Amino acid sequence: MSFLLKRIAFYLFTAWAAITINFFVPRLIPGDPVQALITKSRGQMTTEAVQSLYVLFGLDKDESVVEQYFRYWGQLFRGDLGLSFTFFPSPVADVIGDGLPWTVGLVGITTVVGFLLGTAAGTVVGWRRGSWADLLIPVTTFVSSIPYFWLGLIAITLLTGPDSFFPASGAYDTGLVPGWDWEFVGSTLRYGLLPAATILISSMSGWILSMRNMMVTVASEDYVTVAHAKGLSERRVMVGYAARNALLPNVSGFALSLGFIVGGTLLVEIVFSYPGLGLQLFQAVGAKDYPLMQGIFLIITLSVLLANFLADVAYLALDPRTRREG
Amino acid sequence: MSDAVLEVRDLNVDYGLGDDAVRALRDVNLTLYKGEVLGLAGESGSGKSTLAYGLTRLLPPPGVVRSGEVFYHRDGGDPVDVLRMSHAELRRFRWAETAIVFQGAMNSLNPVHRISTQLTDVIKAHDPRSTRASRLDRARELLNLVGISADRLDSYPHQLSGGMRQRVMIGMALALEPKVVIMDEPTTALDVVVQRQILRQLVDLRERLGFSVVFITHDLSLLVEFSDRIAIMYGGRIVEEAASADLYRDPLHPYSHGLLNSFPALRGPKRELTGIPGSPPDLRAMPSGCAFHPRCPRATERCGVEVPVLGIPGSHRDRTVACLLHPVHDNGF
Amino acid sequence: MTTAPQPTASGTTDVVLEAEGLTKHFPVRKRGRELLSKTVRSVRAVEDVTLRLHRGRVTALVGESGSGKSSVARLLAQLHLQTSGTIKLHGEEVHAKGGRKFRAYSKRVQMIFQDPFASLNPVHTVRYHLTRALKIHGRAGKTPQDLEEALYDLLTRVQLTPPERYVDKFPHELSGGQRQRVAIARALGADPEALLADEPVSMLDVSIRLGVLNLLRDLKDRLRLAILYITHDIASARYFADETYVMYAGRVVEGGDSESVTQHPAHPYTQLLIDSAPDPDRPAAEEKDGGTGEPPSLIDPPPGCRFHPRCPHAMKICSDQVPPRFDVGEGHFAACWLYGEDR
Amino acid sequence: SNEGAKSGGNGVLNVGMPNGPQTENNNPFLNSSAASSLGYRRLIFEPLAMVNEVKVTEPFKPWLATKWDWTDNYSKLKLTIRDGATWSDGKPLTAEDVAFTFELLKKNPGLNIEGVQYGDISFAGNEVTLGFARSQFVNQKKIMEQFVVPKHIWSSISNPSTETLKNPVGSGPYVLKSFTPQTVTLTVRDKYWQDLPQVKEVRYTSYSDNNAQTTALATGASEWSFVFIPNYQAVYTSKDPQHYKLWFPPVLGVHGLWFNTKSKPWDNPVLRRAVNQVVNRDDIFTQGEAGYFYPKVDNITGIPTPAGESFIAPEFKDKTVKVDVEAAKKLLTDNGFKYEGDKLKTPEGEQVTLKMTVPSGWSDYVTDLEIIKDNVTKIGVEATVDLQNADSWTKALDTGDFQAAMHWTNNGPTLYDIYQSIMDGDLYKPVGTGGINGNYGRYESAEATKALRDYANAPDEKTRTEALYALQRLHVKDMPVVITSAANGGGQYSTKNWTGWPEESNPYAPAQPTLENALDVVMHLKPAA
Amino acid sequence: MAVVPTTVVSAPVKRRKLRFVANPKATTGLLLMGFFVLMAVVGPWIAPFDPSERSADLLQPPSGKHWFGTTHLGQDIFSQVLVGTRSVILVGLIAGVVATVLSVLVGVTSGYLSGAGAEGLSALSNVFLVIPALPLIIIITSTLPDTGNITIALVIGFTSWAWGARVLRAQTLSLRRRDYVEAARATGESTWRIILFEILPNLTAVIASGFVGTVIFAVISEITLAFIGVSDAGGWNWGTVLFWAQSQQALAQGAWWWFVPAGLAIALLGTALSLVNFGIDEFVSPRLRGGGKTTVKTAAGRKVRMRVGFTPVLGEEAK
Ligand SMILES: Nc1ncnc2c1ncn2[C@@H]1O[C@H](COP(=O)(O)OP(=O)(O)OP(=O)(O)O)[C@@H](O)[C@H]1O
Ligand SMILES: Nc1ncnc2c1ncn2[C@@H]1O[C@H](COP(=O)(O)OP(=O)(O)OP(=O)(O)O)[C@@H](O)[C@H]1O
Ligand SMILES: [Mg+2]
Ligand SMILES: [Mg+2]
Ligand code: NI
Repeated sequence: MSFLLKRIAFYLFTAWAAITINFFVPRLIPGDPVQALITKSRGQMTTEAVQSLYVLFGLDKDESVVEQYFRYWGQLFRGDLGLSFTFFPSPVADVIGDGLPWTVGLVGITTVVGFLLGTAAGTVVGWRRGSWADLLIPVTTFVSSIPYFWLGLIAITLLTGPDSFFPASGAYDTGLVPGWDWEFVGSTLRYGLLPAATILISSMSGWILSMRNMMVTVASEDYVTVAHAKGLSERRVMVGYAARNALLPNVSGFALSLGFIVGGTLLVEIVFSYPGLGLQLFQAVGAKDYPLMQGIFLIITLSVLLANFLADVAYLALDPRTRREG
Repeated sequence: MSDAVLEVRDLNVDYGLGDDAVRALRDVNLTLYKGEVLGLAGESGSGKSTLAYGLTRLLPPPGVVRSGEVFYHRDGGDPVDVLRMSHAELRRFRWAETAIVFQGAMNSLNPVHRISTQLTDVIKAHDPRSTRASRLDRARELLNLVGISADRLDSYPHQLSGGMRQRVMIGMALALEPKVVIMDEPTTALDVVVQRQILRQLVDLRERLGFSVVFITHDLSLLVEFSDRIAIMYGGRIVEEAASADLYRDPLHPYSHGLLNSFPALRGPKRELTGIPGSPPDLRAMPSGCAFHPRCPRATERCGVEVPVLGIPGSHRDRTVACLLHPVHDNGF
Repeated sequence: MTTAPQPTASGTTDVVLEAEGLTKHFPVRKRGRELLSKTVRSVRAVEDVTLRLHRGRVTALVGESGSGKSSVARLLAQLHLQTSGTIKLHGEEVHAKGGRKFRAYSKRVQMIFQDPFASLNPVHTVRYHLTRALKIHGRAGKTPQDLEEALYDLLTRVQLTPPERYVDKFPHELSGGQRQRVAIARALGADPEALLADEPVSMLDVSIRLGVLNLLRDLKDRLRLAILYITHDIASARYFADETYVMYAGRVVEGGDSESVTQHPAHPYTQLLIDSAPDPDRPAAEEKDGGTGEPPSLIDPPPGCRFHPRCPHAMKICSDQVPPRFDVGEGHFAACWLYGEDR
Repeated sequence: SNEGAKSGGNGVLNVGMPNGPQTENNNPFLNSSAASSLGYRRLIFEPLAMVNEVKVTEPFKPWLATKWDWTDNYSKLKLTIRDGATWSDGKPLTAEDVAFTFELLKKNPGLNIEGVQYGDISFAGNEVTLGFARSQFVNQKKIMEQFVVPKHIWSSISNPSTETLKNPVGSGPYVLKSFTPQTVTLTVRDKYWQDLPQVKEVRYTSYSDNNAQTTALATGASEWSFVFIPNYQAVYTSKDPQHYKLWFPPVLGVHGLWFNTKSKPWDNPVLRRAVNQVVNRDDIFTQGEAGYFYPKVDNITGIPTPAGESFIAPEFKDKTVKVDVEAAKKLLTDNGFKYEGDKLKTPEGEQVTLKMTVPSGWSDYVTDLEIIKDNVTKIGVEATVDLQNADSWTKALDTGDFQAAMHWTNNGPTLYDIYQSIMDGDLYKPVGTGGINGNYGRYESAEATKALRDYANAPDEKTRTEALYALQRLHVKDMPVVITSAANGGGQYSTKNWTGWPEESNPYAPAQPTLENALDVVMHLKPAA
Repeated sequence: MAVVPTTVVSAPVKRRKLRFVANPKATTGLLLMGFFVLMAVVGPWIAPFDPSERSADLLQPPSGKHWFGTTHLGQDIFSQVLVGTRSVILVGLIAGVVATVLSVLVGVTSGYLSGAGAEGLSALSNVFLVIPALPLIIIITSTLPDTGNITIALVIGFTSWAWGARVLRAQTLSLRRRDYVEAARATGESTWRIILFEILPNLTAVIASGFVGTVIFAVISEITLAFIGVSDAGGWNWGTVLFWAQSQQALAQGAWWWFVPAGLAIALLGTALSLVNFGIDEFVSPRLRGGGKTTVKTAAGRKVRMRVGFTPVLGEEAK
């Protein structure tokens, strides 16, 4: 109980600090969205547009950063993330709403699946140390060192093409209207396959390695030897005794590494032109779209915090030692 | 030599392979009789735990059993060699026939499972047809046996005190009513008061259930008090073996003698404590001849050359010793 | 109703270090609903402990695991700050919280830690450990030769001879007994007047154990040190200590001349302890039915005498009032109401 | 509604843009809306007239306005609005709607992207009259290309600049059928003031980046687009040489190497002219611009040809710049520069260095500068290409904190926009002061400023020509910008399913799908045989 | 009573460092790293061409003259990769050092000291952990006018210390109450000496593996930044090569040679660093050590795997 209360206090503080940083960092960037917009169009938009855009974006008012900061908090409490500049005047919430399902669907699911598969594979590899399974280690090391984007690009070159089953970019067939019909869902799966595989391969190997190491460590714990001495079946010893304990450090590592994963998969979204948050964030950075940037950072921060919280809870459930009565 | 349950013959155990292997056990011979408590003593690193794990094949890598036999005498059946069993046979054999209580109870209990799970899964593994309720009943019974109230069944290991955990382990060891229970320093980490409580319980249980115990410790005074027979180990060998009272009264091997003179007695007149000079041998670079000779106050030239064999010394009948001071006239086996 | 006139084991030798009414409560983290309440929960690890260390004498502190022995030592070494009570060095009260004062104090009172495997830093050699001890306390001399001599002298004093064989070793290259001796050498490096030895032998093998104890005895004799010898092996206390105090659940329950405490234990807990100690001379059958039950929680200790829930002689008063020290023999006291009624 | 995507032929035209996922926003006034970014606003909302940027000498093509009259030296405009045009909700389009549109722009400076300052606006019958404070000669295109929105819808919109217009009602031949972040589908109306176009449905797909767009073009999934394709032969046209076309005509806007004319030694026009002599525009065109993207400009005046052919002063008509290192060296040595070995020294004896800045991600500009760097080394200039991030680069140009940079100019129907961007003294701000709207090189010439003013306000064609020739002479003499390439009005298209695209032989409109003329292009399309 | 003189044959103690190098994984990793560092030092001198120099060989596949082929401007890709090594290694190392120093400062102080300051520091590192690092780096980098190697390295270093700090803090917390720290205090050591000489040396392995981890992260980040065109990192690096390949759609053009070498170089460098990291891990935790043979041959000639719970029995004849 106290554990949870402390964690919640910690989360609130972290959220506050992160949001504050999110607010200030983009504002330190020289240049403004208008300049960025003009620059991006490279002559296709006349310089006369500058004034109208300042008026449009409401940047012509003099407001100190501190005022903006408090206004921002006011908005946040009302659940208002502001209006995006790149997609002006679409509310940031709507823009994020368009990208979030894809990221959650692709990055979220593959990350979790990668973690699960990697952990399972690591369990077996660690358990059968000294057998053929060890051959997996150098391969995994190599694969995990390849940057996501490069793996993605190579996959695109090798596996996509006019006649290929795998599309090179996008999230679903261009002609389709999103909905819960089979055609759309099927197409979504087909488009998600390659990026998902890329994320899976890169992220899985990390989990394989860490799980393997934990398994090796745990396998020599006394209680595992006791389990053998008790004559329990191999599976029971491996899963119930070794893996169950080896899992614990991985769980908290998992939540913490989510932050890294979001950063890493940004590249996957860029490379595969997958319309998720990563791509939006990248474009928002390019366009100085503060509200959108802040919004996406907010979402990422909150989801990492949420994941951490869930991991805490999972840890609580998995490790009785952290559970306290009262 | 009737009524033996476990016979260890020429057991050799190495850590590692080839030339840089550490030879942790050398030609160990030992017999455990029905219903007795056999104490195994010797200083740290003399190979007590190695022997316990070696004969149950639970040595962690890089431990290997190089050679030897471990015969287990089934009731009314032929003796079986534990070292020749297949993995499946071994699994069936384990715990049902020989159970083992490890050095530290905290580490022997899986921290993430409840006591009940850990008590019942062993029953389930050996008797898959038992019902859940019957297993739980048995678990409750076992806890009562070792003096823990049955409502502790749902606790996690960390919620129990060290003494309780150790008792849970002892209860677990008795779950399948094995014939042999091996205990590796089961009470070293505990308080004298708790230690005594547990040992007393163990003695009671042995009388009721009739299993044999191999009891490992380096606390000789404890062994003398609780065990029937004592085997003393030094440098990977058994150097002396005798009934505990005999050993206490008249240790034959200079090392046993040294051991007995190293601990202060709480009662009786203050004796002079001499201790054992020098330090334990390095298993990688064992002295030639008798391993104890560099520290032995009574060593002779011969001790540095000849390896003494374990045998029955001339003057006594029911004990063995491996020392050149006590010529062997019958190797006993 | 607290401290009765204090009987000491021997009034002749001069007192080096003295603790009076020493109390230590470790706060515990609040949980759950307590967060809202004002009550502060704590581990009452040491409660009202009074003891004296004399020059050239060994004082043993025995008791089961967790009874607060190490905490007393750490308090005496000023590594923990006491919750209440006073510590006096040669009659002067000490407040050595940190900084220069602490250094000056640590020069005079040194501590040997419980675990020889943990108390030496694995990354430093014996030389480093000892040199630091010498340097800090200004005994390293001026030239490198002085230092080397001082080092060799220290190692020789703890019988790590020849010194050059040990001086450049890392702790992991030494046996437990050797490490323990290095730890002792380090403590001697400060040339202290009082040495607090916290279970210096519990981790060691019987044969090595003896060597360390003999060394301590020798130091006491030669250097006239005041030594606090903490152990839970009451038999070794009998052999090496001049006087013995017994602790139970944070309180000193008995004290006095070692021989009389071990041979004629007065407090029921001491009796239990002595009965429980393994004794080869006693046939198993002869055993009395000793006490049962577990040591009490220190967070919420039983009122009155902390031993009363396990005590076979418990009376009503035992659960109400904390027993003061009662004399039970010459220089031998017990904090037990059994002896209070005699009077 | 999910019928397959790759269905050319059956009346569907697939347009693609590399603009990333879109959010539903059909507000035609906002450049940030999906309608603008993908260009489909052009098929829903119609302009008053079509202006062909590729052939600026051509008269404007009447569209919603059938007639327009400028009076009072281009400060008063009378528009005659076409009869018979209707909104897609059936209501007729009237002069009132046109007047309302201009009122909207006047009242909402945020929507007035073109920055035209409107005065009195009135309408009567089918005529609308607009008054202006000053001559709008140079703004004719901006005004006539203004699309018209229905008053009955927009008058009830309280804040038009934050309106996302989920249901756009326009007068064009198409209406919005469906919107997804990836694809927007338009379908043809059943009633239109002209003959209905043959394209029954237009699908705009937003690909996430150039690569994806290129692939779509190569596979035929996109039939019309505007994207930079490196090595277009290998990647695009070779996949179906018969049908896959690209046409990138120059328009009156340019790209080139701008000098900060306040930075020594580049304040010396001789040096800038020498550079102009050695820049290899062919390499820039073929390697930097992939042989098509920004067409080569090699007239010494920097005027893109053929678009600006007719404006070139007679004395410069055939003056194309060829790489001539010797001539450049001679020019330099004649003007006091010296050589030490092959290093160029200023008359003061200092080594001439050139630091050219460019945003690091802009691969074509970076390539262009790499080429220029090589080129100027030939005349002994030590050049470096300094990559910066886009923001600091923008800021550097804004405040004049640079030595040389690749940059563009505005474009328009006349050369005014080009020269104004480069030489207008009215735009001048000293180095260190930002907020500049052109004249990044801090070029100061009273003559040029006057010529530009003359041009914008001249009552007659002759004065304008005079002013323009003066500007050309100034440019050739001072060479504030070494112009290398023209802006384009191009696009890639496939003739597999649709023919009638604008091309070299029939340049009726620029080929870019997001420009005003997109509707004109679609109206021209016919199913391939 | 003739005591045979004891000569304790103490085998020469192999010092830890040698033991580390004896680890095959670490050795491979170190060798590979050494190669890359060597290339970083001499690369620009041994490169056959100026990496920016244009030539007439436009977009040529690998040949004897151009080992890795050429770009659309006729630049030699081999030279670009070679010259680019320096920037990659430099940024990796600098960022690694900066992040490590910061994480040590924050982690160890917040672990050793108590009180509000320490809590604040630990909260700070938690905040940095929660903010996704790469996007933050992208944003910060795009704010900076100059994006040379050093700047990039500093940005990466200043944003990626939190993970290490957290690990170090946890370690320090566990070390803080170790007896030898207390013992040092009891000896009279001052606080800063305890941190520097008693605690830090025991964290070496953790710090080293944190360092290696940060270097991997920094290298990948730098390359990513260059790849997406946010930085130029002051000239050539592997990311710039990939950036050009990508912006020229090299793969669509069939110019695989433009992509593959730089990518492989990254993967190899990453592998090298991971191997070193494993070496450190195994060095710290002996249980992870592969440790010689894992299968044994029994006297009967069967191969048995050594594993917990089933000790192999060789069954040799007793000698
Ligand atoms: N994995 C190993 N590799 C090499 N030598 C080992 C290994 N494990 C144990 N040994 C050595 O084998 C010898 C016997 O060890 P064992 O654990 O059996 O001693 P023990 O008598 O049980 O000691 P203790 O009383 O300390 O438990 C020791 O000298 C030890 O150093
Ligand atoms: N730093 C601390 N914080 C909280 N509780 C502590 C702390 N140190 C000791 N304790 C508690 O104080 C009590 C006494 O501990 P102490 O270490 O003094 O016992 P001990 O008699 O030395 O035991 P042992 O024989 O096992 O060494 C124990 O319950 C212990 O858990
Ligand atoms: Mg052991
Ligand atoms: Mg203690
Ligand atoms: Ni005899």
